[in-house]
Amino acid sequence: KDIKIIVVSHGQANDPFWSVVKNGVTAGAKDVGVKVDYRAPETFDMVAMSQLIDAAVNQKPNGLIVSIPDASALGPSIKKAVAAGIPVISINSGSDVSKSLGALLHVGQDEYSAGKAAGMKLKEMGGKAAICVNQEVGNVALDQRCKGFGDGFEGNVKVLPVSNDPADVRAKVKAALSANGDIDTIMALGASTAGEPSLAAVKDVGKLGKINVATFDLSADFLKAVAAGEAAFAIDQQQFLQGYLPVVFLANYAKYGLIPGGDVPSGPNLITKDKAAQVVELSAKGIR
Amino acid sequence: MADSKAATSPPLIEVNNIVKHYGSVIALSGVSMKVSRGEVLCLLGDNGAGKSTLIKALSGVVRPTSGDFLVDGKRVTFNSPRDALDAGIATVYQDLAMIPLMSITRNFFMGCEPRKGIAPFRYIDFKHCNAVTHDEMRKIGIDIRDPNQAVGTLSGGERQCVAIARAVYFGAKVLILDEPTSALGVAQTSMVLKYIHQVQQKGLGVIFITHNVRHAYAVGSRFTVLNRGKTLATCAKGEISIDELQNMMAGGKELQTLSDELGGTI
Amino acid sequence: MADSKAATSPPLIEVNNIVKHYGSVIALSGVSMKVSRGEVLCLLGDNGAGKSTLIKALSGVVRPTSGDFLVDGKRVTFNSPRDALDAGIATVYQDLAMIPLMSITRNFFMGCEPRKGIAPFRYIDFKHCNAVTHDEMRKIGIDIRDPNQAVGTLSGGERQCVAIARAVYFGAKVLILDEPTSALGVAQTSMVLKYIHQVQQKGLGVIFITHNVRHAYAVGSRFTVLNRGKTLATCAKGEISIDELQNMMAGGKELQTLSDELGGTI
Amino acid sequence: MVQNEQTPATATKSDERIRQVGFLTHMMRRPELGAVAGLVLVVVFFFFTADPSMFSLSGLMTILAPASQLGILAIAASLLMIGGEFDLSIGSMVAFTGLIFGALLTNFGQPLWISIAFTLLLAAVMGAVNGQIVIRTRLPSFIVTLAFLFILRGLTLVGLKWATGGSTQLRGIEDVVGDGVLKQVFSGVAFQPLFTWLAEHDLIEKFDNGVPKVTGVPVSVLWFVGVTGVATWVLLRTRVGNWIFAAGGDPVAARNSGVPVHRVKTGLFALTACAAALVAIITVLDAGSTDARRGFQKEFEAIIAAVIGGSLLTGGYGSAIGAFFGAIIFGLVSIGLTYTQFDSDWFQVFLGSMLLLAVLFNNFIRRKVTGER
Amino acid sequence: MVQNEQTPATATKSDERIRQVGFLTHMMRRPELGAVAGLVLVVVFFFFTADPSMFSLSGLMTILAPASQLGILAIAASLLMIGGEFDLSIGSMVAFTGLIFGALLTNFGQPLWISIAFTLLLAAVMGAVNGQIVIRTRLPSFIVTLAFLFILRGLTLVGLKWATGGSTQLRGIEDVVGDGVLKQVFSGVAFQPLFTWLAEHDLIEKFDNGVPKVTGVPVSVLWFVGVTGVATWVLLRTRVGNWIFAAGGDPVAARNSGVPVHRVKTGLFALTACAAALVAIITVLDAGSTDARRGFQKEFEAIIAAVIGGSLLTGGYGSAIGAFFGAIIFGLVSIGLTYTQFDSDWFQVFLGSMLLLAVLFNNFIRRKVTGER
Ligand SMILES: Nc1ncnc2c1ncn2[C@@H]1O[C@H](COP(=O)(O)OP(=O)(O)OP(=O)(O)O)[C@@H](O)[C@H]1O
Ligand SMILES: Nc1ncnc2c1ncn2[C@@H]1O[C@H](COP(=O)(O)OP(=O)(O)OP(=O)(O)O)[C@@H](O)[C@H]1O
Ligand SMILES: [Mg+2]
Ligand SMILES: [Mg+2]
Repeated sequence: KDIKIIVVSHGQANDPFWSVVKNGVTAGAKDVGVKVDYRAPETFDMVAMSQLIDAAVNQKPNGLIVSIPDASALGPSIKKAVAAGIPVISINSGSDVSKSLGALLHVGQDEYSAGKAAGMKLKEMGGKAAICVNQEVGNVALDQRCKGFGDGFEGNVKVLPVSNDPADVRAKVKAALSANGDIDTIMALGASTAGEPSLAAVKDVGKLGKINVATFDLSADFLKAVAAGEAAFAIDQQQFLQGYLPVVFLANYAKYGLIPGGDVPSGPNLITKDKAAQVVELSAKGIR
Repeated sequence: MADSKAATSPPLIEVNNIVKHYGSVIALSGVSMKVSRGEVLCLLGDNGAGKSTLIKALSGVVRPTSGDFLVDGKRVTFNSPRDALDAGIATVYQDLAMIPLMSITRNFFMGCEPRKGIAPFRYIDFKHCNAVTHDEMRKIGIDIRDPNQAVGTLSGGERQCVAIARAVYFGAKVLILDEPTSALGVAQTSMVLKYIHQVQQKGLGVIFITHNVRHAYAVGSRFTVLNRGKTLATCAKGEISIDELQNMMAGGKELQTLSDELGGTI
Repeated sequence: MADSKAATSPPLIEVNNIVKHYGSVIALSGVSMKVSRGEVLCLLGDNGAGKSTLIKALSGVVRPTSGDFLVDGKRVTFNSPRDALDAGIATVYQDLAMIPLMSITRNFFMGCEPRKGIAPFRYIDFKHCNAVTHDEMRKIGIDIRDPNQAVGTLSGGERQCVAIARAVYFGAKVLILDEPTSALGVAQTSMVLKYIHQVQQKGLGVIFITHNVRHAYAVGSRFTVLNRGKTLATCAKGEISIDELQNMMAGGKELQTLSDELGGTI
Repeated sequence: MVQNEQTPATATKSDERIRQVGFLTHMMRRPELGAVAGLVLVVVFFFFTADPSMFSLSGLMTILAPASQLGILAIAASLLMIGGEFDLSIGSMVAFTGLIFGALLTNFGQPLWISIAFTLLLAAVMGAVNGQIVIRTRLPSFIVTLAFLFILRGLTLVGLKWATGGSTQLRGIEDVVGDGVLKQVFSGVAFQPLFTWLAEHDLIEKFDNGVPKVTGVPVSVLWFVGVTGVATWVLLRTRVGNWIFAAGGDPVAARNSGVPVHRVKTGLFALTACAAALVAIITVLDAGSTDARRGFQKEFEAIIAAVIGGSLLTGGYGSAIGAFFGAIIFGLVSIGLTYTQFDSDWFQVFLGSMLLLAVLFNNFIRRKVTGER
Repeated sequence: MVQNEQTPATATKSDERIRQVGFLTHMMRRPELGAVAGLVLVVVFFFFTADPSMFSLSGLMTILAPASQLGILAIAASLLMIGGEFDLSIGSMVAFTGLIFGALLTNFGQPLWISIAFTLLLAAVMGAVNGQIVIRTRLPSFIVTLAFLFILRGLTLVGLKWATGGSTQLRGIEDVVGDGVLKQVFSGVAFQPLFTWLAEHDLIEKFDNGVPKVTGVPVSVLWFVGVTGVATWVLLRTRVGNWIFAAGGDPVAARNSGVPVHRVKTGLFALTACAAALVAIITVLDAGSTDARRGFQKEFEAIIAAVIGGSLLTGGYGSAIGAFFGAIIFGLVSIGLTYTQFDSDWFQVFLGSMLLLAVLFNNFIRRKVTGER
């Protein structure tokens, strides 16, 4: 009998971060020979996401993988899945509530602590005033990255709301840099959407190397900049594993009842100058 | 009622020196006129003379730039057509004020829907409304196929008849008709003129705009001629011949030549 | 040109048994008519008789459900009004086909803009266009203030004149006029009738729709009366008196009573 | 064409100028029933491609829940569209009223009924303000409500940070609300005993642990049906309904005929805002939380549903039942795809194609049946 | 009112029914110049609240770069709006054509000129298909192009994954393009020598290392100005322009007068798609990469800019210069706020309020000047 696993996350298929998760899911499914479905709401919408979980439960899969950015909204649906006897693994966000909702384990690392780690690193590099370039204000996951960054950085942090348009991001970062000459650190919340245009803006104002630019997630061009010493680092949750591992776990659970005994932290992994070169190719393929 | 035409009572509607500017366009530059009970005032004049603008001011559609407006001798200001309707002035506009996508019945009763039932659950009795619409239209000489047909699918004349029938049905004191017969067939035209006659007999005041001197002469009791936004003349039926009136309507332009050419039949 | 009315040449336009259904509504149920060179055909009939529908079929606006349509003796099918225009048929529609937001000049030349300059840089010479518009409007008796005024701000009659002047200016073989005089003042009406006469003299065919029997009788050479979507009768000017024609136009309804009441002046 | 109320027998009979028309044609001419054709197409499509569990009772409920929330908005949006205006701030209004409602409950500790009443009232006032700006300035409602889309979304963010002390997610609403009757009117499921009884007698599916798969009908579905019914009645049978059609069909003509166009439009804006508030209350109570992205792009989806349902963007034409089916089609397509085997990368391609196909089919059938060309 | 071409002197002189009107009033009546009032307001606002560096040369270039990309879309959108239709797939079209362009360059190794030509051609064809669907089915363009919004966005994702082997970002475009003349037409900055010269003579600001702060005018700005000029000329002086106004003002009347309404609309759809492709080419060459979220919600912004610029959503009225200023206002507001001290949480509130204020002010001034009520 076919084993079927359903993934419901809060990240859209065209989100660079989540597309890597999805690639992990697909790779996992292929490796262990199970069927998977990846689902996400059209926008960051917790009500829609809980409805997707309900729809998934209704299909009685052999395993359910969910991210939990809002325990209040998603809790009842997840509990329903558990009550229906479906094994659940949580990924990415929700490590704190995972157990209490009845999930078997959690794979990943929450956005807040990743942000905090990055903040501490940048503080260590001498940063005092920073902007946090947020391409989707109101998306709780990104807001938490920013918040964690602020708490770790402990300096003057301003959030810069931008859109997905590189020209717009570049212009706004440039504007922020010329309006405030004190800024010495830029934390971008996505490598290709926010990180690369931020770097271009820094180049435009002639402060390449003087301003530490770091980003969440990876993109090949940003990594090249890291390798060239133009950017500080990229912080990686190794989200490929957040997709790959749970599928493998649930497949083995369905086949043999085997499951690891505890949560699996997938990151964070700071990619600095020394490591960047190796990762470029993998990143271009959507694995890192 | 027909004898309420007493000389002592103030005119139903009186306007003095009404001026209306649209941006830089001066549509009316000081027009005066009045209508009394049981009287048909024909408002005549060339194209663009300002007739429609004047009656739009009377029916609350536009606010005059300046000028006095008296109803029953009392000065009033209409802020919306609703005010005019409430004061008993019903108007057939030149552009008809119909909603093409809505049914004949809905257009007929638009703004004055009769209702049934108790307070929060009052509804329109469409069976009744359809019957009324059908009857009123038949009276004016149009046998509509289906009162639920959209007005947009009616012929020009049929549409005109709906507007007239509506105004007559709801008219209370004064009935204003802006070129009501222009799109009408022969039979419907006679019907409308007969209507005007009836309405006048009932003691209402009627303002009738037309370009057809015969129609005007047939039903009018007084004639006011506008020209380029000004009152050119006002005279009673006895004081003027049909040919003089026609010449005045044309703003004194030379008509003789053509009229002769075509056999004097216009 | 005026002598090209030779009996041997086929009629300019001939339609046989045209039928048009709108959904469940039967607007035309088999109408036939023809127009020859130098002839004014008056299309008469009650409201809703199907006159506008018929001329819409002639000018390519609607496709008839069935029936034959011959131009110059050759069978044609118009897929759009453009085809009719190209075949030399210019039409004044009852709803005028004007764009209210556009200027008079732009409306006047809409669809037939004259151009200057070389291929990719051809442009409209608005100075020339404005002058033409102003002149043509003056010819019809309207002195427009400014050819750049939006048509939406013109009075009903002024708008009608723009449509007529345009059709006359661009008309080549056949001129179709759907109630062109309905909104016009006395002077403008005579002007239009004179126009029709001139156009006829030039050897064009004219189809003229009106509800005014005097206008019809003044310029018409033949009359076709429609009733409820069917041809009621066709006759030449000599064969019928003006009163008979009027009765026929009303679809044989009883007019005598009212006409008498109002002094026989309608 | 807009309305097809019964006709007094005398009127339609025996006019040789009308062709006979069958009952089916007559029904299909109603704008709302055209949408049914689209619905049928979509159902047939999923019948062949989706997991059978989609058409089980519980599957239908998973589709109806989101469809009903969207539907409440869509019906309000479609009334407003019939009245000739647009409201692009619906989605932001859901987020903003959700915040107000949540903050009243948690930060201000107000009882549920006060919170609900105040939220609805505030929404009505804000909707009316929207409407008044549109009317007084005579700016297109598109641009005015678009400004409010940004303003309200921004205020929600600011307000959330203030209410939560820095987060963009307000939680813990469940704890303060408790479990009164009023809550059950706005959240959870209805007819629970019935479904338990049905499950006990094995008439409906249940989970292995004996709990029925469907514990009841989500109350939002009941609201949805109720709103549809009331809106339909108002549109087709009341004076206000006539005014709405008139105001949207031609505001100048309507005003000239004595219709209080401005009051009608203001009322419709207020109504739309209230519908947004209602959806906010339902979702906040259901989810127990609210965040800055609630209702994102819902204005879009509501307008889509209204248009699928046959409402004209230019005003003056449409129906509430059409919006009802439009919302169901939209819900069916967007949830239905998760029951199929298609890769989620293709999701948007399918969503778009299905929408287009549904509308095309609806249109095609209507024209075929009515003989319109 | 739409057009105020010069009038033969004979026509306007000496009609007692026209009041004298000043030159200013005459100018302000043009729809596009109304938008200038909004622009002035916005500039004054930032003049007092923003960092002075905003109004330096480099500050202005920073604003103009995104404004010009938006502006190219806005002008096309505004032509389409004048022609009576909508295109909601503009943003997705930017992403989709960006993918095609990128894939042609990298995956298929085509030279730049072939890639550009093919991309524009494909866009034109797709736009025309859009238009044909709208025309043939007589569905509202809103719903048809909305379907394409989803479809194209989805296809972009699928295509990107195929082209890159799993990633959502296609890169490495810079490496394959090289640095020919053609590239300089579509990316980078123009007038570089001039600016270097100006900097050498200390006429413009430069960095400590002597490089001018602004190395040139972004070519997108030149394209923007060029497109505005051509569009204005076409609208006001050519036959096609007259047809566009007519098609949008009243398609039935236009068709009856012999205007090929369908061809005009199809052409406008193709043009809009080409504008999207042009923006895609410019941004892809500038950024050296493309991703699945390019152009997200650009259709919205383009329509906003067109409406700020005075185009009517109902068609038949508007101008290209209006859209030009509309795009600049939008760019100014959205970038300008980062120069101010306001808390960024308030960003959307300000964006919304400024938009509303700009449009209100524009409207107010126009009515004041023209005496319209
Ligand atoms: N909204 C407006 N804006 C500018 N000018 C206007 C407006 N409405 C009317 N006018 C002008 O005012 C003048 C008077 O118009 P009005 O419609 O009152 O004429 P009328 O006497 O009714 O003519 P007709 O017999 O042709 O209907 C016309 O020259 C017209 O161009
Ligand atoms: N689009 C349509 N849909 C349905 N019915 C229509 C449509 N157009 C016209 N009709 C009907 O067809 C009949 C003929 O209309 P038509 O406009 O040809 O009349 P007409 O002779 O021009 O009348 P009038 O003299 O009043 O202009 C009318 O009864 C009208 O209701
Ligand atoms: Mg008039
Ligand atoms: Mg007609």
